[in-house]
Amino acid sequence: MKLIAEIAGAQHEVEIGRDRSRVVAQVDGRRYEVEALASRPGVYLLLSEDKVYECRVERGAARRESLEVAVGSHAYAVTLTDPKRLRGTSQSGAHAGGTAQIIAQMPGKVVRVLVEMGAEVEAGAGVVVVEAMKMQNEIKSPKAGKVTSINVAAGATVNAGDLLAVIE
Amino acid sequence: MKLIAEIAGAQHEVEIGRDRSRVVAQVDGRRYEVEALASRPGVYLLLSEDKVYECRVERGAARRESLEVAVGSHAYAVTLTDPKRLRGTSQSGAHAGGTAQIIAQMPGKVVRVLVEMGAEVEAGAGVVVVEAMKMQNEIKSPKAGKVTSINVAAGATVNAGDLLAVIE
Amino acid sequence: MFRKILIANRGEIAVRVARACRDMGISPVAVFSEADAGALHVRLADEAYEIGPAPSVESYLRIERIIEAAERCQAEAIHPGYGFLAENADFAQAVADAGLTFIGPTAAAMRLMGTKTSARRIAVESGVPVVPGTTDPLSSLDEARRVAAGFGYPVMLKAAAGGGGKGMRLVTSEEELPSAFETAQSEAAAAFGNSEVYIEKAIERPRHIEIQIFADQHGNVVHLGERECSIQRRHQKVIEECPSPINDADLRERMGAAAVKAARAVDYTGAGTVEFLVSDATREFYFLEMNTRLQVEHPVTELVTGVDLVREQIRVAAGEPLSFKQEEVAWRGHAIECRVYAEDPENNFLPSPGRITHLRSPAGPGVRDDGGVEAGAEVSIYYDPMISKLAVWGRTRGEAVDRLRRALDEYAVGGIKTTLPFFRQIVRDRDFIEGRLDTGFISRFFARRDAAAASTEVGEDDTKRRDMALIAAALDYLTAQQQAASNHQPQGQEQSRWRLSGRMALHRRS
Amino acid sequence: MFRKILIANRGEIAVRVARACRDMGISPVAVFSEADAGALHVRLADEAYEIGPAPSVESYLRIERIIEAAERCQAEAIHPGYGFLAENADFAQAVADAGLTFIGPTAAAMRLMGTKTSARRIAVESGVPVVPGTTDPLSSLDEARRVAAGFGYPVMLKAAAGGGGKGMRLVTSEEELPSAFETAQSEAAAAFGNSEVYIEKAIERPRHIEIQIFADQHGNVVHLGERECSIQRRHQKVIEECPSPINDADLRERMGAAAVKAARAVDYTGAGTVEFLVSDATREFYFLEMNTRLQVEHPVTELVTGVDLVREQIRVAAGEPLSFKQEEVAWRGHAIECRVYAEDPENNFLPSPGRITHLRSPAGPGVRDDGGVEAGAEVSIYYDPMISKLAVWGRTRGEAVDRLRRALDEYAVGGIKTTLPFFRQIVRDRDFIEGRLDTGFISRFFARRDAAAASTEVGEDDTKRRDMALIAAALDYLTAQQQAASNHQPQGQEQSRWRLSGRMALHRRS
Repeated sequence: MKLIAEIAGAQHEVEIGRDRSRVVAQVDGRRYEVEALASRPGVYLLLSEDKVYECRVERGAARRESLEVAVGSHAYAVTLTDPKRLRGTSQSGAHAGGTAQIIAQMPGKVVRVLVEMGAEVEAGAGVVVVEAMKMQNEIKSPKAGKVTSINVAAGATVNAGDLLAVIE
Repeated sequence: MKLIAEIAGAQHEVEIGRDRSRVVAQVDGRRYEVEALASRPGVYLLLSEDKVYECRVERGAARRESLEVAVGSHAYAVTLTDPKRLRGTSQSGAHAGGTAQIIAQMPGKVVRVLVEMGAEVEAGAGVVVVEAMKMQNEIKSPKAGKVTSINVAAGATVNAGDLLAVIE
Repeated sequence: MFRKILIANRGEIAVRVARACRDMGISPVAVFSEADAGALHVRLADEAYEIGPAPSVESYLRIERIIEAAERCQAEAIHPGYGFLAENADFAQAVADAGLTFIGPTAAAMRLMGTKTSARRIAVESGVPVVPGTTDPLSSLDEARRVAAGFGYPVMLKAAAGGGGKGMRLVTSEEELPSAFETAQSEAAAAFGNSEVYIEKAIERPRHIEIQIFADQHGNVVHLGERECSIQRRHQKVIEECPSPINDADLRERMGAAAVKAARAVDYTGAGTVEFLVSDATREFYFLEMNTRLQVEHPVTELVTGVDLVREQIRVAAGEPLSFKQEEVAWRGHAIECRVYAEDPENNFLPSPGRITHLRSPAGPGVRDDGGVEAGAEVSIYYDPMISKLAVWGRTRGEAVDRLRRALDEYAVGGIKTTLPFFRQIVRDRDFIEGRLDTGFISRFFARRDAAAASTEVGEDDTKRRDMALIAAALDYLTAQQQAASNHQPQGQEQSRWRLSGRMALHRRS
Repeated sequence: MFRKILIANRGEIAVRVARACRDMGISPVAVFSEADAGALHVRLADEAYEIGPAPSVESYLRIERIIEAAERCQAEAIHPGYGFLAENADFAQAVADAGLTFIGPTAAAMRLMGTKTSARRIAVESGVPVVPGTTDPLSSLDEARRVAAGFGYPVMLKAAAGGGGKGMRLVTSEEELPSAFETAQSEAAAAFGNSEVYIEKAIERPRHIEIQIFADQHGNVVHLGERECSIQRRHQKVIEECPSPINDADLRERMGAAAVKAARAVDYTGAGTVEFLVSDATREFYFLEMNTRLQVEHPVTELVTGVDLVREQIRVAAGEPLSFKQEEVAWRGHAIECRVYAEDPENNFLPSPGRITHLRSPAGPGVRDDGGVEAGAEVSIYYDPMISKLAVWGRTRGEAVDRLRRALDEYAVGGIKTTLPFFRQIVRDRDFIEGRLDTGFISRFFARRDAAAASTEVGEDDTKRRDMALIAAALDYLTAQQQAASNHQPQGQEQSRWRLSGRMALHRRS
């Protein structure tokens, strides 16, 4: 089976075959023979050339194609695409085509909206302040541009993934 | 739903109804309204009149109808019978009808057989010595009687539930 | 001694107090909001009372519901933990009025130390040095501007009713003052229901060092030495240690004496903490405030002095004298605590609520993990995102750091983001290892880290580790695929393992 | 210092040693049998080598496979843990011959102390008191009978190569001697590959107290005080504490000096333990044997002295001097350890192998749990059934007992039987609480318990708790039934919880 994995913006080709606990894989042409044990859901103990890698695979809450893989105390955000079946994520989120969508990353309450419709903002300027878990978090604009949409008002309750504002 | 539960040799009638987390139960006529939460497989958090009971239900390895229920630091061996569906265990094991079946309670190796065919043994007399986990365990006769069958020899490997000998 | 204590809190501190109750043969009673029905602090209690919906104003902050529960179960005393109602004098008074024992100081002592302006006045009166600034809440932005101009920038804006760094703002220039003043007031109002703010001279490169004190009802007041809490993020402590890396017996003695003086001034009883700023250069110290409750970071003092502070709180509340004298307090070795938060350190420490799918707590020599959650638990958006306090002890600070590094590497939490990766970097930071701490540590640490990241090359080990991550991800996908294809077909042992895994994975997706 | 250490062991001690390696920045390497491929000690290592099938003679006892693995991964040293090859002088020699460092004493010292008869001779020669008995293995039953008659019954039969109580038999009369002699020889042969047995006068109501010693390669030999290990079942320690409840500084000094003398007599290096029998009445002590390795119960000494014994072992093996002097060793508070075994206390402590379906390890102040397993792990029939060591510390013995009781109540292990219920009874036993210990404690405890059980009435609380157990069992059944009926139908959140539970249950049944 061949998969495309994206990690930190770079694409990698992963080819994998399994016969019980024996796994043969190629990652960008690097060949690995791995002894793999899955004793618990999502936890894979890999032994490759006697080195131990305990890997925990978690599915992301927001986007389903994105996985979080922890190896020991290191963590990787991985997006998998199966050329045969899955449709890759078309970068639906953040800054597609010069437009920045300001998205709520967790549930909370809007405390203040810091910009007005049509205003010009700098990259890094605060757009909305959301309070959750007793902390006020200022959500900043990833780019300089003009506020073309404000979708929430102070006092509103928002969920993770809600569109708060758009900067173009 | 009505069930018969056996615990430490005594039978109890358990009637139970559930509506989401609300459970109404009668045990031998004692009525309980219980708030039940099953956050993990086999772990039931029961709140009855504000008292907290964290119960863990385990299925026994040897006999499937027998459950081990731990409540806090107390443990109960429970055998459930559903009059409508399950068939109760007919006391297949130990001393049915004056006959004592000496059963291996765990896997191991027979070190010595201490009795001979036809011998008379006292209650509590050693019958077979089985070694497991580096310990030699002498399996004793639960009753006085005559050895009518010896099913293993020294050196044999036995599994849990294997019949080792019969005393009548 | 009490037979039953109601614990008016949740999370790790409720668990901590329940453990002390168990040690003393006292039955612990929990209260819980609708969001906490299956929480660990409920599971470890003998009785549990639901006190309202998830938001804390509707549950953990409802004084009458809590006292009602205590009366219903016939508890003799209430332990408030920290946070929520722990520093609410009205609560302490209401508990006393109901004929129950409040495990903490008197409402009067709490009121005197409860606002920073009043506490500061008491400190000045009893001869404890304070930081230059106002002792009364600011009436307006104009007043703020005027006072700040008096001793010059940087200045610090602080919520009068605050604590834990909430409602604190550093202002480095007059231009920043208007927006900071507004934000500080609004955060103070949101967090404490009191928008009063005051202003102080900001001391540059100060160390935050606090003294644990303890007083009984028989006039005995002792101190248990200091905790250094200079490592703060957004003015909130994240790493605390005992002793301070300064480890100066003379300074400890002088600060301890000052703290005891402040406590005596308000006829304090129970556990309390007097916070100071200490100038790293001159070793001068300034009274900041007094926390009239158990601190989050109390375990480091416990590990080094051997005294169980919660047990001592309960003893003292029951009228017993302190179980030790000042001259019997001895400090042995070094302890460090990390507050593990459900926050994403790679994303500006944004809270990361969600279900904990996997949990491996560290253990072994010198490691104490005070957790408030178990695998399967939901970290809710309604409460403080701290999921555990990891504390370590070592014979020396070096050994403590070694054990902390090991424990952090061993710690695994799945399903949510935590501050563990952030701590793993800190324990490898040269300044941290050498104990060069002040309240500016974190921002300098971030600068160092970013500089280091830019110059680090990717090694062979890193590539291989990353490749293993990709292989694990692919295996997980493959497993789910095969599971979908061969659902319900008879399978052997090894395959059924994979099958279970796949099934759970699908389940999680749904 | 070493860069890489191979750990020639499994279970909790392999985990313990790996943690010490991590603390020191040393890379830990695991070895494992086929049965242990997914074990915790493998997961916590950097590298892992399979060394053979499950039976230990084919894996953990195979010297050449272990040395081969060490050479392959370029480890500089091997830590043997306890058990398996830890007291095998041939192994120590083979490690040295391969140019690697054996973390333990020299093969010569191990040989001298390795058989009890030789150790006893050395003790006698160096003026350490011993129990009357033979110093040579018995050649026949007749000789046994003759020697026993010399000092009278009761006598003790002991395996010359034994340890941990294996191959030990108490014989109270001459009639019992023939069968006991045969069994002792056969157990000795099975356990140690050496059927030699010797005989000693049995001291009545003796306390088993041992001294931890430590020696470096520079001639420094110190002791770290005593551990009382009188609570034994089948001559195997189950509860150990430091200090002994006797807590007599003078006795500690005299026993410590004797232990140091014995260690010096064999040019000992590293960690070692000298075991004594102590007469409760006269406080006379008798040398029993010397264990030339780390003891299972080392954590209680660590908790009270603050010294990390495994770290010290590694330092000393690397040639460093001891990190402390005799006069710097201080004992603070009290520590108690319980060995948690996968055994059924209600069924004559029959081993209880199987899968651990649920695991809640205790935590909080004063609690240290050194575990070798995680939830989901399989407790195999091939190895010692100890799954963890629960150790607690308190300022006083009373506080330690309080914390132990709480930790035991908090500890939950599902899927297998453990000795936890047995310990929960012991910590509530009056004699235990008051520290009235000797090696006959357990049998007297059982007698007291049976007597108490006979006279205990069932209270209302007990009935309700039992009813809740029945309700939980019924709920579990109901859940499984409903799951079977409504498989694969779309369901809401609450139901899907139940569904998952049911599905897992069915899975477990298959």
